[in-house]
Amino acid sequence: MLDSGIYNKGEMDMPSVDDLLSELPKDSGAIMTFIGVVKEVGKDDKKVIGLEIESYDEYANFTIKNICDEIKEKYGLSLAKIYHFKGSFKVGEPLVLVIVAGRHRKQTFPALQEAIERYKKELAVWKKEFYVDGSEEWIGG
Amino acid sequence: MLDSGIYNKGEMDMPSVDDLLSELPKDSGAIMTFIGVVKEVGKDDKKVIGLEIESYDEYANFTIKNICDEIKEKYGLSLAKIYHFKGSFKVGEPLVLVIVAGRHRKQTFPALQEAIERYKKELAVWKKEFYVDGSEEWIGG
Amino acid sequence: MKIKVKFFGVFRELFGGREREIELENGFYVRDLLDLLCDSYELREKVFDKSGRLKDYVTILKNRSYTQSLKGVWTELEEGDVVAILPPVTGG
Amino acid sequence: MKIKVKFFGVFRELFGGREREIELENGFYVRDLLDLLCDSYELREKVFDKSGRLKDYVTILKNRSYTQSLKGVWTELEEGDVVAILPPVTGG
Repeated sequence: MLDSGIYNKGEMDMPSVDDLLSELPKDSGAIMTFIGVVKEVGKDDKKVIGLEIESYDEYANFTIKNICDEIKEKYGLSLAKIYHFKGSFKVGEPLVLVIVAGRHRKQTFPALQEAIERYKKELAVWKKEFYVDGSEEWIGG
Repeated sequence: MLDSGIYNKGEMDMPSVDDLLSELPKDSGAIMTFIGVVKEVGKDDKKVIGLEIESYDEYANFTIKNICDEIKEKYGLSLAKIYHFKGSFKVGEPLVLVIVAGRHRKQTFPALQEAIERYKKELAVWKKEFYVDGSEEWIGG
Repeated sequence: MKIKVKFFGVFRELFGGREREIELENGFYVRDLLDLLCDSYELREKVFDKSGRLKDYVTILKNRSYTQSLKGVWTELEEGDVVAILPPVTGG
Repeated sequence: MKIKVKFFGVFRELFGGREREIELENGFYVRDLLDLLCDSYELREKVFDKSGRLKDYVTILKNRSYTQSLKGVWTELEEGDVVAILPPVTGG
Protein backbone atom coordinates (compact mmCIF):
# COMPACT_ATOMS: atom_id res chain seq x y z
CA MET A 1 0.00 0.00 0.00
CA LEU A 2 1.17 3.55 -0.68
CA ASP A 3 2.70 5.71 2.06
CA SER A 4 0.39 7.95 4.03
CA GLY A 5 0.28 11.50 2.72
CA ILE A 6 -1.33 14.13 0.53
CA TYR A 7 -2.32 12.92 -2.93
CA ASN A 8 -3.89 14.61 -5.91
CA LYS A 9 -7.46 13.51 -6.48
CA GLY A 10 -7.39 10.36 -8.62
CA GLU A 11 -3.65 9.92 -8.26
CA MET A 12 -4.05 6.94 -5.99
CA ASP A 13 -6.20 3.83 -6.43
CA MET A 14 -8.38 3.23 -3.40
CA PRO A 15 -7.21 0.02 -1.71
CA SER A 16 -9.58 -2.96 -1.83
CA VAL A 17 -10.32 -5.23 1.12
CA ASP A 18 -7.94 -7.78 -0.43
CA ASP A 19 -5.16 -5.18 -0.68
CA LEU A 20 -5.63 -4.45 2.99
CA LEU A 21 -5.71 -8.06 4.09
CA SER A 22 -2.63 -8.99 2.08
CA GLU A 23 -0.55 -6.38 3.91
CA LEU A 24 -1.60 -7.16 7.46
CA PRO A 25 0.62 -8.84 10.02
CA LYS A 26 -0.94 -12.07 11.35
CA ASP A 27 -1.83 -10.70 14.75
CA SER A 28 -4.43 -8.30 13.30
CA GLY A 29 -8.00 -9.11 14.25
CA ALA A 30 -9.66 -5.78 13.50
CA ILE A 31 -9.44 -3.34 10.62
CA MET A 32 -11.29 -0.05 10.72
CA THR A 33 -11.57 2.60 8.06
CA PHE A 34 -12.99 6.07 7.78
CA ILE A 35 -13.81 7.73 4.48
CA GLY A 36 -14.58 11.44 4.53
CA VAL A 37 -16.87 12.40 1.65
CA VAL A 38 -17.97 15.78 0.24
CA LYS A 39 -21.40 16.52 1.74
CA GLU A 40 -24.20 18.30 -0.04
CA VAL A 41 -24.71 20.63 2.91
CA GLY A 42 -21.96 23.11 3.75
CA LYS A 43 -21.36 26.04 6.06
CA ASP A 44 -24.56 27.72 7.35
CA ASP A 45 -26.50 24.85 5.72
CA LYS A 46 -25.81 26.24 2.25
CA LYS A 47 -26.17 23.76 -0.60
CA VAL A 48 -22.75 22.77 -1.95
CA ILE A 49 -21.89 21.80 -5.51
CA GLY A 50 -18.21 21.17 -4.90
CA LEU A 51 -15.04 21.81 -2.95
CA GLU A 52 -11.48 22.80 -3.50
CA ILE A 53 -8.87 21.34 -1.19
CA GLU A 54 -5.49 23.03 -0.98
CA SER A 55 -2.53 21.76 1.01
CA TYR A 56 0.89 22.84 2.20
CA ASP A 57 2.20 19.52 0.95
CA GLU A 58 5.62 19.26 2.56
CA TYR A 59 4.28 20.33 5.91
CA ALA A 60 1.10 18.25 5.78
CA ASN A 61 3.01 15.13 4.73
CA PHE A 62 5.31 15.59 7.67
CA THR A 63 2.33 15.95 10.04
CA ILE A 64 0.53 12.93 8.59
CA LYS A 65 3.59 10.75 9.08
CA ASN A 66 3.85 11.95 12.69
CA ILE A 67 0.20 11.26 13.46
CA CYS A 68 0.40 7.74 11.98
CA ASP A 69 3.64 6.89 13.79
CA GLU A 70 2.39 8.19 17.13
CA ILE A 71 -0.98 6.45 16.91
CA LYS A 72 0.60 3.18 15.84
CA GLU A 73 2.91 3.30 18.83
CA LYS A 74 0.29 4.49 21.32
CA TYR A 75 -2.28 1.80 20.49
CA GLY A 76 0.10 -0.98 19.43
CA LEU A 77 -1.41 -1.08 15.94
CA SER A 78 -0.15 -3.22 13.10
CA LEU A 79 -1.08 -0.55 10.54
CA ALA A 80 -2.08 3.14 10.48
CA LYS A 81 -2.55 5.07 7.25
CA ILE A 82 -3.98 8.47 6.39
CA TYR A 83 -4.52 9.55 2.80
CA HIS A 84 -5.77 13.10 2.25
CA PHE A 85 -6.68 14.14 -1.26
CA LYS A 86 -6.46 17.61 -2.81
CA GLY A 87 -7.86 19.30 -5.88
CA SER A 88 -11.44 19.90 -7.00
CA PHE A 89 -14.19 17.63 -5.73
CA LYS A 90 -17.87 17.13 -6.41
CA VAL A 91 -20.48 16.16 -3.83
CA GLY A 92 -20.10 12.46 -3.02
CA GLU A 93 -16.41 12.23 -3.82
CA PRO A 94 -13.93 11.00 -1.18
CA LEU A 95 -11.59 13.50 0.49
CA VAL A 96 -9.84 11.41 3.11
CA LEU A 97 -9.18 7.77 3.84
CA VAL A 98 -8.00 6.60 7.26
CA ILE A 99 -7.13 2.95 7.92
CA VAL A 100 -6.11 1.39 11.22
CA ALA A 101 -5.57 -2.27 12.07
CA GLY A 102 -4.67 -4.04 15.26
CA ARG A 103 -5.19 -7.09 17.36
CA HIS A 104 -8.56 -6.08 18.76
CA ARG A 105 -11.25 -3.46 18.22
CA LYS A 106 -10.39 -2.10 21.68
CA GLN A 107 -7.23 -0.73 20.08
CA THR A 108 -8.58 0.24 16.66
CA PHE A 109 -11.59 2.17 17.94
CA PRO A 110 -9.81 4.89 19.91
CA ALA A 111 -6.99 4.86 17.35
CA LEU A 112 -9.39 5.64 14.51
CA GLN A 113 -11.06 8.36 16.53
CA GLU A 114 -7.76 9.97 17.47
CA ALA A 115 -6.43 9.76 13.90
CA ILE A 116 -9.51 11.60 12.61
CA GLU A 117 -9.52 14.29 15.31
CA ARG A 118 -5.81 14.89 14.83
CA TYR A 119 -5.79 15.17 11.03
CA LYS A 120 -8.76 17.57 11.22
CA LYS A 121 -6.93 19.76 13.72
CA GLU A 122 -3.32 19.50 12.62
CA LEU A 123 -3.05 19.02 8.87
CA ALA A 124 -2.08 22.08 6.82
CA VAL A 125 -5.04 21.62 4.49
CA TRP A 126 -7.73 24.13 3.53
CA LYS A 127 -11.19 23.76 2.13
CA LYS A 128 -13.12 26.14 -0.09
CA GLU A 129 -16.79 25.49 -0.62
CA PHE A 130 -18.62 26.33 -3.86
CA TYR A 131 -22.35 26.82 -3.49
CA VAL A 132 -25.31 26.21 -5.75
CA ASP A 133 -26.11 29.95 -5.63
CA GLY A 134 -22.75 30.74 -7.31
CA SER A 135 -20.98 32.00 -4.19
CA GLU A 136 -17.84 30.48 -2.67
CA GLU A 137 -16.09 30.62 0.68
CA TRP A 138 -12.86 29.50 2.33
CA ILE A 139 -13.92 27.59 5.45
CA GLY A 140 -12.27 28.75 8.66
CA GLY A 141 -10.65 31.70 6.89
CA MET B 1 -24.78 -3.65 -2.59
CA LEU B 2 -26.06 -6.96 -1.29
CA ASP B 3 -28.47 -7.19 1.63
CA SER B 4 -27.01 -7.59 5.09
CA GLY B 5 -26.87 -11.19 6.25
CA ILE B 6 -25.01 -14.46 6.63
CA TYR B 7 -23.00 -15.48 3.55
CA ASN B 8 -20.86 -18.47 2.74
CA LYS B 9 -17.18 -17.62 2.63
CA GLY B 10 -16.35 -16.40 -0.87
CA GLU B 11 -20.01 -16.18 -1.88
CA MET B 12 -19.95 -12.39 -1.86
CA ASP B 13 -17.48 -9.99 -3.46
CA MET B 14 -16.16 -7.50 -0.94
CA PRO B 15 -17.45 -4.04 -1.90
CA SER B 16 -14.87 -1.53 -3.13
CA VAL B 17 -14.75 2.11 -2.07
CA ASP B 18 -16.36 2.99 -5.41
CA ASP B 19 -19.20 0.52 -4.79
CA LEU B 20 -19.81 2.18 -1.45
CA LEU B 21 -19.71 5.72 -2.77
CA SER B 22 -22.02 4.97 -5.67
CA GLU B 23 -24.76 3.80 -3.28
CA LEU B 24 -24.65 6.64 -0.80
CA PRO B 25 -27.32 9.31 -0.47
CA LYS B 26 -25.87 12.79 -0.99
CA ASP B 27 -26.07 13.83 2.65
CA SER B 28 -23.41 11.29 3.67
CA GLY B 29 -20.16 12.84 4.86
CA ALA B 30 -18.68 9.90 6.76
CA ILE B 31 -18.34 6.21 5.99
CA MET B 32 -16.89 3.82 8.54
CA THR B 33 -16.15 0.15 8.18
CA PHE B 34 -15.04 -2.65 10.44
CA ILE B 35 -13.51 -5.87 9.16
CA GLY B 36 -13.12 -8.71 11.64
CA VAL B 37 -10.26 -10.99 10.67
CA VAL B 38 -9.14 -14.43 11.92
CA LYS B 39 -6.34 -13.81 14.42
CA GLU B 40 -3.34 -16.06 14.92
CA VAL B 41 -3.86 -16.09 18.66
CA GLY B 42 -6.97 -17.81 20.03
CA LYS B 43 -8.47 -18.81 23.35
CA ASP B 44 -5.93 -19.09 26.20
CA ASP B 45 -3.35 -17.61 23.79
CA LYS B 46 -3.19 -20.86 21.83
CA LYS B 47 -1.85 -20.56 18.29
CA VAL B 48 -4.65 -20.87 15.76
CA ILE B 49 -4.41 -22.33 12.27
CA GLY B 50 -8.03 -21.77 11.35
CA LEU B 51 -11.66 -21.41 12.33
CA GLU B 52 -15.03 -22.87 11.52
CA ILE B 53 -18.01 -20.54 11.67
CA GLU B 54 -21.47 -22.06 11.92
CA SER B 55 -24.72 -20.13 11.84
CA TYR B 56 -28.44 -20.59 12.45
CA ASP B 57 -29.02 -18.81 9.16
CA GLU B 58 -32.72 -17.93 9.27
CA TYR B 59 -32.46 -16.67 12.81
CA ALA B 60 -29.16 -14.80 12.35
CA ASN B 61 -30.40 -13.11 9.17
CA PHE B 62 -33.46 -11.93 11.05
CA THR B 63 -31.28 -10.53 13.88
CA ILE B 64 -28.87 -8.83 11.46
CA LYS B 65 -31.73 -7.09 9.71
CA ASN B 66 -33.06 -5.91 13.08
CA ILE B 67 -29.71 -4.56 14.24
CA CYS B 68 -29.16 -2.67 10.98
CA ASP B 69 -32.68 -1.19 10.95
CA GLU B 70 -32.49 -0.13 14.59
CA ILE B 71 -29.05 1.43 14.32
CA LYS B 72 -29.96 3.25 11.12
CA GLU B 73 -33.00 4.73 12.82
CA LYS B 74 -31.27 5.52 16.12
CA TYR B 75 -28.34 7.39 14.57
CA GLY B 76 -30.06 8.74 11.47
CA LEU B 77 -27.68 6.86 9.18
CA SER B 78 -27.90 6.75 5.40
CA LEU B 79 -26.57 3.18 5.33
CA ALA B 80 -25.95 0.31 7.76
CA LYS B 81 -24.80 -3.12 6.62
CA ILE B 82 -23.52 -6.21 8.39
CA TYR B 83 -22.13 -9.17 6.45
CA HIS B 84 -21.12 -12.20 8.51
CA PHE B 85 -19.40 -15.04 6.74
CA LYS B 86 -19.52 -18.75 7.58
CA GLY B 87 -17.50 -21.80 6.65
CA SER B 88 -13.82 -22.64 7.13
CA PHE B 89 -11.32 -19.81 7.51
CA LYS B 90 -7.57 -19.50 7.71
CA VAL B 91 -5.68 -16.94 9.77
CA GLY B 92 -5.88 -13.55 8.06
CA GLU B 93 -9.20 -14.18 6.32
CA PRO B 94 -12.17 -11.85 6.91
CA LEU B 95 -15.11 -13.06 9.02
CA VAL B 96 -17.29 -9.98 9.26
CA LEU B 97 -17.77 -6.70 7.46
CA VAL B 98 -19.73 -3.83 9.03
CA ILE B 99 -20.40 -0.62 7.10
CA VAL B 100 -22.12 2.52 8.38
CA ALA B 101 -22.53 5.88 6.68
CA GLY B 102 -24.09 9.12 7.79
CA ARG B 103 -23.87 12.85 7.66
CA HIS B 104 -21.13 13.18 10.24
CA ARG B 105 -18.66 11.02 12.13
CA LYS B 106 -20.52 11.92 15.34
CA GLN B 107 -23.24 9.59 14.08
CA THR B 108 -21.12 6.89 12.46
CA PHE B 109 -18.75 6.42 15.39
CA PRO B 110 -21.25 5.27 18.03
CA ALA B 111 -23.24 3.49 15.32
CA LEU B 112 -20.26 1.38 14.28
CA GLN B 113 -19.47 0.58 17.89
CA GLU B 114 -23.03 -0.44 18.66
CA ALA B 115 -23.32 -2.51 15.48
CA ILE B 116 -20.20 -4.47 16.45
CA GLU B 117 -21.17 -5.00 20.09
CA ARG B 118 -24.64 -6.12 19.08
CA TYR B 119 -23.67 -8.59 16.38
CA LYS B 120 -21.10 -10.12 18.76
CA LYS B 121 -23.74 -10.56 21.47
CA GLU B 122 -26.88 -11.31 19.48
CA LEU B 123 -26.09 -13.19 16.29
CA ALA B 124 -26.76 -16.93 16.28
CA VAL B 125 -23.25 -17.69 15.07
CA TRP B 126 -20.65 -20.02 16.58
CA LYS B 127 -16.93 -20.28 16.26
CA LYS B 128 -14.70 -23.33 16.54
CA GLU B 129 -10.96 -22.79 16.75
CA PHE B 130 -8.43 -25.23 15.31
CA TYR B 131 -5.01 -25.05 16.90
CA VAL B 132 -1.49 -25.66 15.64
CA ASP B 133 -1.13 -28.49 18.18
CA GLY B 134 -3.95 -30.43 16.48
CA SER B 135 -6.62 -29.71 19.09
CA GLU B 136 -9.89 -27.89 18.47
CA GLU B 137 -12.51 -26.17 20.60
CA TRP B 138 -15.94 -24.56 20.30
CA ILE B 139 -15.59 -21.10 21.80
CA GLY B 140 -18.14 -20.26 24.45
CA GLY B 141 -19.50 -23.83 24.39
CA MET C 1 -46.97 -35.02 16.67
CA LYS C 2 -43.79 -34.40 14.75
CA ILE C 3 -41.26 -31.73 15.68
CA LYS C 4 -37.82 -30.80 14.40
CA VAL C 5 -34.82 -30.18 16.67
CA LYS C 6 -31.75 -28.23 15.54
CA PHE C 7 -28.36 -28.37 17.28
CA PHE C 8 -25.64 -25.74 16.93
CA GLY C 9 -22.00 -25.30 17.87
CA VAL C 10 -20.78 -27.70 20.49
CA PHE C 11 -24.29 -29.21 20.78
CA ARG C 12 -24.12 -30.31 17.16
CA GLU C 13 -21.25 -32.57 18.14
CA LEU C 14 -22.57 -33.63 21.54
CA PHE C 15 -25.97 -34.62 20.15
CA GLY C 16 -24.41 -36.14 17.05
CA GLY C 17 -25.99 -34.10 14.26
CA ARG C 18 -27.34 -30.79 13.01
CA GLU C 19 -30.99 -31.73 13.00
CA ARG C 20 -33.32 -34.47 14.15
CA GLU C 21 -37.01 -35.16 13.49
CA ILE C 22 -38.81 -36.53 16.52
CA GLU C 23 -42.22 -38.09 16.94
CA LEU C 24 -43.72 -37.08 20.29
CA GLU C 25 -46.98 -37.64 22.13
CA ASN C 26 -49.20 -34.59 22.36
CA GLY C 27 -48.81 -32.46 25.49
CA PHE C 28 -45.00 -32.59 25.58
CA TYR C 29 -43.18 -29.63 27.10
CA VAL C 30 -39.70 -28.38 26.17
CA ARG C 31 -38.57 -29.94 29.44
CA ASP C 32 -39.79 -33.38 28.34
CA LEU C 33 -38.07 -33.03 25.00
CA LEU C 34 -34.75 -32.17 26.69
CA ASP C 35 -35.11 -35.13 29.04
CA LEU C 36 -35.64 -37.36 26.05
CA LEU C 37 -32.66 -35.94 24.14
CA CYS C 38 -30.20 -35.96 27.06
CA ASP C 39 -29.87 -39.72 27.19
CA SER C 40 -26.37 -39.87 28.65
CA TYR C 41 -24.68 -38.59 31.81
CA GLU C 42 -22.42 -36.33 29.69
CA LEU C 43 -25.35 -34.71 27.91
CA ARG C 44 -27.37 -34.19 31.10
CA GLU C 45 -24.34 -32.57 32.71
CA LYS C 46 -23.90 -30.17 29.77
CA VAL C 47 -27.54 -29.08 29.70
CA PHE C 48 -28.77 -29.26 33.32
CA ASP C 49 -27.23 -28.18 36.61
CA LYS C 50 -27.09 -30.46 39.68
CA SER C 51 -30.57 -29.54 40.83
CA GLY C 52 -31.94 -30.42 37.39
CA ARG C 53 -32.44 -26.86 36.12
CA LEU C 54 -31.55 -25.77 32.60
CA LYS C 55 -28.07 -24.22 32.64
CA ASP C 56 -27.97 -20.47 32.13
CA TYR C 57 -25.74 -20.60 29.08
CA VAL C 58 -28.11 -22.88 27.13
CA THR C 59 -30.68 -21.10 24.98
CA ILE C 60 -33.75 -22.90 23.66
CA LEU C 61 -35.68 -21.37 20.78
CA LYS C 62 -39.12 -22.48 19.70
CA ASN C 63 -39.84 -21.29 16.16
CA ARG C 64 -37.18 -18.58 16.57
CA SER C 65 -38.67 -17.26 19.83
CA TYR C 66 -36.73 -17.47 23.07
CA THR C 67 -38.52 -19.95 25.30
CA GLN C 68 -37.10 -17.86 28.18
CA SER C 69 -39.56 -15.16 27.16
CA LEU C 70 -42.35 -17.72 26.71
CA LYS C 71 -42.85 -20.20 29.55
CA GLY C 72 -39.27 -21.44 29.80
CA VAL C 73 -38.92 -25.22 29.89
CA TRP C 74 -42.67 -25.39 30.50
CA THR C 75 -43.38 -24.07 27.04
CA GLU C 76 -45.71 -26.56 25.36
CA LEU C 77 -44.75 -28.12 22.05
CA GLU C 78 -47.03 -28.35 19.05
CA GLU C 79 -47.10 -30.23 15.76
CA GLY C 80 -44.53 -28.80 13.35
CA ASP C 81 -42.51 -26.85 15.92
CA VAL C 82 -38.82 -26.22 15.28
CA VAL C 83 -36.83 -26.28 18.49
CA ALA C 84 -33.22 -25.05 18.45
CA ILE C 85 -30.68 -25.78 21.18
CA LEU C 86 -27.99 -23.09 21.26
CA PRO C 87 -24.75 -22.67 23.18
CA PRO C 88 -23.58 -19.06 23.83
CA VAL C 89 -23.08 -17.20 20.57
CA THR C 90 -19.54 -16.24 19.53
CA GLY C 91 -19.64 -14.07 16.41
CA GLY C 92 -16.49 -13.51 14.37
CA MET D 1 18.69 38.76 1.82
CA LYS D 2 16.12 36.78 -0.14
CA ILE D 3 13.23 34.97 1.48
CA LYS D 4 10.23 33.11 0.13
CA VAL D 5 6.67 33.67 1.39
CA LYS D 6 3.87 31.13 0.87
CA PHE D 7 0.16 31.93 1.18
CA PHE D 8 -2.56 29.36 1.75
CA GLY D 9 -6.33 29.20 1.74
CA VAL D 10 -8.02 32.57 1.95
CA PHE D 11 -4.61 34.31 2.23
CA ARG D 12 -3.67 33.01 -1.21
CA GLU D 13 -6.49 35.11 -2.62
CA LEU D 14 -6.10 38.09 -0.30
CA PHE D 15 -2.39 38.40 -1.02
CA GLY D 16 -2.89 37.59 -4.70
CA GLY D 17 -0.79 34.48 -5.17
CA ARG D 18 0.57 31.24 -3.76
CA GLU D 19 4.14 32.32 -3.35
CA ARG D 20 6.31 35.44 -3.48
CA GLU D 21 10.06 35.96 -3.39
CA ILE D 22 11.05 39.04 -1.43
CA GLU D 23 14.33 40.86 -1.11
CA LEU D 24 14.75 42.20 2.44
CA GLU D 25 17.40 44.08 4.35
CA ASN D 26 19.19 41.99 6.97
CA GLY D 27 17.79 42.12 10.49
CA PHE D 28 14.14 41.91 9.44
CA TYR D 29 11.71 40.28 11.86
CA VAL D 30 8.54 38.36 10.96
CA ARG D 31 6.67 41.45 12.19
CA ASP D 32 8.45 43.66 9.66
CA LEU D 33 7.69 41.22 6.87
CA LEU D 34 3.98 41.21 7.77
CA ASP D 35 3.92 45.01 7.86
CA LEU D 36 5.46 45.07 4.41
CA LEU D 37 3.01 42.49 3.02
CA CYS D 38 -0.15 44.00 4.54
CA ASP D 39 -0.18 47.03 2.31
CA SER D 40 -3.92 47.68 2.37
CA TYR D 41 -6.50 48.35 5.05
CA GLU D 42 -8.28 45.10 4.19
CA LEU D 43 -5.13 43.01 4.61
CA ARG D 44 -4.13 44.71 7.87
CA GLU D 45 -7.58 44.07 9.23
CA LYS D 46 -7.42 40.37 8.31
CA VAL D 47 -4.02 39.80 9.93
CA PHE D 48 -3.81 42.22 12.89
CA ASP D 49 -6.29 43.16 15.59
CA LYS D 50 -7.09 46.79 16.50
CA SER D 51 -4.16 47.09 18.86
CA GLY D 52 -1.83 45.90 16.13
CA ARG D 53 -1.29 42.35 17.42
CA LEU D 54 -1.25 39.32 15.18
CA LYS D 55 -4.72 37.75 15.19
CA ASP D 56 -4.98 34.43 17.00
CA TYR D 57 -6.25 32.52 14.03
CA VAL D 58 -3.27 33.42 11.83
CA THR D 59 -0.37 30.96 11.97
CA ILE D 60 3.08 31.90 10.74
CA LEU D 61 5.58 29.15 10.00
CA LYS D 62 9.26 29.76 9.43
CA ASN D 63 10.83 26.79 7.66
CA ARG D 64 7.95 24.62 8.87
CA SER D 65 8.35 25.65 12.55
CA TYR D 66 5.62 27.55 14.34
CA THR D 67 6.93 31.03 15.03
CA GLN D 68 4.61 30.93 18.06
CA SER D 69 7.00 28.40 19.57
CA LEU D 70 10.03 30.46 18.45
CA LYS D 71 9.92 34.17 19.26
CA GLY D 72 6.53 34.95 17.75
CA VAL D 73 6.49 37.97 15.44
CA TRP D 74 9.93 38.86 16.84
CA THR D 75 11.45 35.82 15.18
CA GLU D 76 14.36 37.04 13.07
CA LEU D 77 14.47 36.21 9.38
CA GLU D 78 17.51 34.84 7.60
CA GLU D 79 18.64 34.41 4.02
CA GLY D 80 16.75 31.57 2.32
CA ASP D 81 13.95 31.35 4.89
CA VAL D 82 10.56 30.08 3.78
CA VAL D 83 7.75 31.84 5.64
CA ALA D 84 4.21 30.48 5.37
CA ILE D 85 1.07 32.43 6.29
CA LEU D 86 -1.73 30.06 7.25
CA PRO D 87 -5.40 30.54 8.05
CA PRO D 88 -7.03 27.96 10.38
CA VAL D 89 -6.76 24.47 8.90
CA THR D 90 -9.94 22.75 7.73
CA GLY D 91 -9.14 19.17 6.71
CA GLY D 92 -11.64 17.19 4.64
